[in-house]
Amino acid sequence: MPEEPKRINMVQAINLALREEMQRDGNVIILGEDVGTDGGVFRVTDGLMKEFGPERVMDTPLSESGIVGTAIGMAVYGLRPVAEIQFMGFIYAALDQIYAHAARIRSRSRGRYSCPLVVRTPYGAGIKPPELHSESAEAFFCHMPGVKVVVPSTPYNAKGLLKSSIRDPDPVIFLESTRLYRLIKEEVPADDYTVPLGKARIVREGRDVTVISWGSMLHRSLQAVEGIDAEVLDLMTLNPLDEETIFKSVRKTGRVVIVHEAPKTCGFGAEISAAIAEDAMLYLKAPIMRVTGYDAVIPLPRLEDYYMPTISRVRKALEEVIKY
Amino acid sequence: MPEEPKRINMVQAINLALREEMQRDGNVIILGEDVGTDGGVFRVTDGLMKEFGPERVMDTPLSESGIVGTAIGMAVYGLRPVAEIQFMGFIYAALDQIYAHAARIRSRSRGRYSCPLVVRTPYGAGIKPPELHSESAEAFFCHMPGVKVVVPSTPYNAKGLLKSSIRDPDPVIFLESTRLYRLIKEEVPADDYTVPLGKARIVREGRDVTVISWGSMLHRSLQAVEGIDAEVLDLMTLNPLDEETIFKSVRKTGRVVIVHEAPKTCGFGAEISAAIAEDAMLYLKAPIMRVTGYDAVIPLPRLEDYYMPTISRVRKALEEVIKY
Amino acid sequence: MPESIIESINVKRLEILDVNGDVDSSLMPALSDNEIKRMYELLVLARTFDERALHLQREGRLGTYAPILGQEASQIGSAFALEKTDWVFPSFREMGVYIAMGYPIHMLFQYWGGDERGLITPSDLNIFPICIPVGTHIPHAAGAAIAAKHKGDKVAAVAYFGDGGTSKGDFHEGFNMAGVFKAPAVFICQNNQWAISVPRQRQSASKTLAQKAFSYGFEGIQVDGNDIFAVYKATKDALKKAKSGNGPTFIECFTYRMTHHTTADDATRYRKDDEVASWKPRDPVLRLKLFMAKKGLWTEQYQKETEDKAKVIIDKAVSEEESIKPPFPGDMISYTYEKLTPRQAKQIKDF
Amino acid sequence: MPESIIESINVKRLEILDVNGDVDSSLMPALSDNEIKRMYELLVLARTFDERALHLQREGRLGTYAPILGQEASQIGSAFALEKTDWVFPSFREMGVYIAMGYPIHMLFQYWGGDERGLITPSDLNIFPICIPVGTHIPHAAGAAIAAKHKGDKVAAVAYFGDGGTSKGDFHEGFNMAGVFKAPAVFICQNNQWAISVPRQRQSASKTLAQKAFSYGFEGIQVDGNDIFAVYKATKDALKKAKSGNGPTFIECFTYRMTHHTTADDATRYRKDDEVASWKPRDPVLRLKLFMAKKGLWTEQYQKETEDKAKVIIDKAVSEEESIKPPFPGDMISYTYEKLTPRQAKQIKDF
Ligand SMILES: Cc1ncc(C[n+]2csc(CCOP(=O)(O)OP(=O)(O)O)c2C)c(N)n1
Ligand SMILES: Cc1ncc(C[n+]2csc(CCOP(=O)(O)OP(=O)(O)O)c2C)c(N)n1
Ligand SMILES: [Mg+2]
Ligand SMILES: [Mg+2]
Repeated sequence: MPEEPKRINMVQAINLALREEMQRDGNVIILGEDVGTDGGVFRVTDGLMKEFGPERVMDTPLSESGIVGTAIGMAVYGLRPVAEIQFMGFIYAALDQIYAHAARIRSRSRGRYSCPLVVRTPYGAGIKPPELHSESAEAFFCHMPGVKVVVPSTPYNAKGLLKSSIRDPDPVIFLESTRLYRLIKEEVPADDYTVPLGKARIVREGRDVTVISWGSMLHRSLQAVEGIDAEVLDLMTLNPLDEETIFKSVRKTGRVVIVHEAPKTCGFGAEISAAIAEDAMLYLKAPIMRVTGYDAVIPLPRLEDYYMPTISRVRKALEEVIKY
Repeated sequence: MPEEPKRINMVQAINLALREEMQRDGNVIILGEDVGTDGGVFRVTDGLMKEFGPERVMDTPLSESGIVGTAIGMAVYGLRPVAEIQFMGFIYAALDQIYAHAARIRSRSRGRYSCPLVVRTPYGAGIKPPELHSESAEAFFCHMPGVKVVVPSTPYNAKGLLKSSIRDPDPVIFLESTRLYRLIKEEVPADDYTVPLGKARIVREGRDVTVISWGSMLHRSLQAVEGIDAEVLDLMTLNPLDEETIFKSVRKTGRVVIVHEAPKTCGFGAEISAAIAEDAMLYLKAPIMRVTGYDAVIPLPRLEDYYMPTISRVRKALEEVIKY
Repeated sequence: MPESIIESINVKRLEILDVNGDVDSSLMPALSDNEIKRMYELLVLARTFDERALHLQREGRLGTYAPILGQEASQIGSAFALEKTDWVFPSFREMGVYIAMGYPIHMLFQYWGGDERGLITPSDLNIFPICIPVGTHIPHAAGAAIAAKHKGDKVAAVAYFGDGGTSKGDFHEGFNMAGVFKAPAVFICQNNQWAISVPRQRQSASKTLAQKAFSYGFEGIQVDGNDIFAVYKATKDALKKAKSGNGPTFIECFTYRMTHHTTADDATRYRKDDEVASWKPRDPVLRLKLFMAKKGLWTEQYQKETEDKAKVIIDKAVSEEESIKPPFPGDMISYTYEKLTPRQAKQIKDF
Repeated sequence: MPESIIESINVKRLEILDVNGDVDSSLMPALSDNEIKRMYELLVLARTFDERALHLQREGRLGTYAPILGQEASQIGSAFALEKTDWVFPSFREMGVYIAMGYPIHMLFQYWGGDERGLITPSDLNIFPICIPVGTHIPHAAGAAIAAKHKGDKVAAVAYFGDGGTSKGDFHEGFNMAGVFKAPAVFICQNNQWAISVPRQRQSASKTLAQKAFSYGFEGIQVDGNDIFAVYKATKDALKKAKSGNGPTFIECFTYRMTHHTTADDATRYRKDDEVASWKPRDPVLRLKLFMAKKGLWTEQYQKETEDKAKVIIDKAVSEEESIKPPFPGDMISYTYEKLTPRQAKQIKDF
């Protein structure tokens, strides 16, 4: 008999997904800085060391490349490691391991080996932390063939997507918005459901414009579309991209606004726009607008709010494409 | 009296630029693996250690992150380091230093410090080397505010752009196509000219379609447009992007094909396409097509030729947009 | 000799001032009474700053803050040995170093208040902007040191980092560069026994951190990090060695982080009160006070004056910081490159 | 004790078989005559492979190739101590290891001919695909070793790399992980004195490479890398230690790269013939031959048979390789993920 769903936040939902997967499969192990005794700096892994012991929840040295590199060895050997990078700003040191190795082991060995590895990391702005604690670098990973990129925007989906990521046979970068960690509570079933990778979701149907977003910016987009007949998509998986759902919506609305918090130039918004400009151009009634972070490093707390797309910037873009 | 221009290849042109800049400015120094006694694995730095001594042409340990990190310290201190990463596939280990530091020192210190650093690295396919010796990862750097990205396609421009890069007050990633190193010879003046960063060049004027490319793929594009009234742009600097020249051409032709060898998804072609779809949409008469590497890791030599955009793939795209 | 010893390494530890305030006079560095008083006043000032920063953070006037409680001797002792012309590469927990170098204190509050302008190092100092990613500034120090050598400047580059920092690849690559190029660099690790919740012995299986230097062909030494004279002496010697062309030195200051990792952390989740309590008697300020009292340099009156002076300085810095106009939002864009890119020029119009 | 020694480290070097073919019998590992002959035959086979590969490269039938000449004892000696179930993490210069492990030789030609299918390790072996970026596979070995421990498998993970590899951050981070988690790992460095044009002493200022292990709390040892018995013994001991739960070991095989870095390199640009010549008498194959001759295990006849056998094996491998159908171009796409992405499904239609 499944337990009653509880209203929980994203931290709790991710914790639940980890716990359930660790119960289900003895090969699932967690490693990272402060994930054990401390339960993670955001408490995402709280209680797991107690339940599963230090061999399955491993506090590592301060060593991002080493964490991912070690996890690669574990994954290829036959475990299902879930590595945590404490903040996305520190994942850059592990890009070499991710792109030169995790992404390529299957292809390098023509399928003889695979690398079922999940790298979880908190991303994005909104909690006024120190420098390099607010990065939104998803586009790098989307340009790495061999890597999947997942960004949940709600507790329910966070749980289901993380379970799918852990079971996926290939490396997955799993991005958790620090702003959303405790912002939203919703009912999350305590049973074993998954949310498939590679599928976007239509959060709100509409006819006049398609708004495409993910993670933390999804909620800002939803606020911005109030009073507008907008269709809002939550991509959830950025790579592989669910072009089908996007194109279907574009065929309906003919207008597109993409919202993300990463810098504009070469952000993932560019790929979405280019995909539409290439394969769904015929249906467009207006330019494809991107509302994004500026082409600048995200500033310290005093200016943080100016950096992220604001509701008014999103609305301005919506109005512009609609009146076009 | 300026010397007679000589017909030289890109390796020689880059060597000349380095030599001239080192003669001009005692702060210019070179560091990297095998750049000294050996003169670089492609001989780009040949003879420089002999001329300038081991204090200005430094053979370093095998240490990409260390090379860039050390160069950052030198640059901020007041030197003008030109760091070589032996192949672009090994630059991933230095991305953290490039993005978390080189790119941010000016902004982090609100202009108190700057980081005039050039990172040169051979990129791209075409010489049938071992794995990870054919990467084309320019898009990563274009998504790093604070970094400039330069890709020459001819000896003349290589010399002029490298000189501008060395004199630039900000970090520049300078990509040298291995395929082009010895492919083309042209007259390169032995005097002190520069080619400005941030400006694209129109290699061939035309009315029916705009072909946008850079580095090695420019030459393939030029072969593919034979018999077509195509305008061909060589971006030369990817970031900052010369949108003005692009939009002007698009306004004229209304059709765009972008050619690059990096994987398609989130490649730099996406940004160009998105920029046009946002700001020059009105003038488009056809979808914006991208002819690129596949969404896969570039294979070993046996399949290399299948990976890169072929002339026939470019032609197919040209025909498609023209007949549209 | 088929099985032979081809290299022997001895790792030293230096202590001068003990918990009772007595010194080993054979090792005691030459310091005038005034210098010793200056050291003490800096310790008190740094501690006063630290307390105020925690206070302001609780009031929501600063962001996350990383306190230095317990580590003051490691910071003041080493910085006291530096010249203003030396290049300093701090991590985020070096407020004592900043204060000892004479950095404007209101700018430290400004930085922790979330304003980059707090990092505009005054032109008479060479302090690199604070490095948030652990350990990654070590190669910068190596590079600056090589550059200084190249230019013939008689300065050293000094990097500060924690025990956690020794695990990063950049520690390795930076140390190796410094060793190979005999750079005039001094690497100072404040081994405060913890990297957030990870204890020193799980950070590395090596017996000491100091010994890691020998892997790069230069010397590492452990000092009692709560002993300001030992830290001062080790740093002074290392700087002299660096500036006379004899290459880098690694100094492990064996100390303790007496409170939470930062204001966002709860240390009771992962470490025992006992352990913290056991370090209390080793307090670096107390120890210098005992020494000074025995020498007749310390009185209750002096203590009060010193504290009052510190309070005045900190009060003034706080109000100075409060009077600064908020930053212009466009600044986040304008300092990306020397000049705005065409795109940025459009973007900045939002403000 | 204000200045005290808190750690002492002694770095050992092991030699068993000298240049004259004489052994130190107190250290000589237990090896039957047949095993010794097998070692010799593997040395000859590896050298024959190497020569053929260079030949095929010159003919344009292989791509860039990294020869092993001079390093055969380091490779065969260590691999001879491994079990098939052990996990091996090679760099690009480990053809001797592959051959000693019984890897299908035609697949080695296939790989160097530019075909990924050469890296489909047979299911009875656990050899990771060749790692081209220097040193970055060291954490993989640490991870596999931790996983083996986790699963209770009695296997070790063994990583091979060069002297240049010791400079990479991943060497440091991988060693540190292995040390902290007491992983059943063996790290084998073939210090062949050169990393392309960079000599060993400019790669690191440390006296030995072996000593670097002590920074991570485990033992490092240098062995004469041209002495197959010393390499074998050190590896055997390290494997035993690993599998009995006593953690990792680092073995520096002190050897020499007798020829160019790869077929794309010209070593005469950066090193003296004298130096190369001085290593000639230390040839690892010659040395074993002298030993065997003294023991009556080697005759001219045996040499000829061994060479002929090797030639037959290599000939067969070459023709086997030549008969393989060219790869399907779409393969470069299909092995990116377990399943094609929607985009890839469109892209693969080009073939
Ligand atoms: C590269 C990197 N990884 C993770 C973090 C998050 N983090 C901040 S401080 C810290 C621990 C640092 O420990 P240590 O180096 O001992 O310095 P301490 O905080 O004790 O002064 C961690 C993990 C970071 N800032 N940088
Ligand atoms: C990370 C990385 N940087 C640079 C290279 C280019 N490169 C290939 S081999 C080599 C030298 C390697 O030296 P060493 O580790 O001593 O191994 P050896 O070649 O002597 O076997 C270099 C610089 C590389 N493959 N990987
Ligand atoms: Mg610490
Ligand atoms: Mg070598």
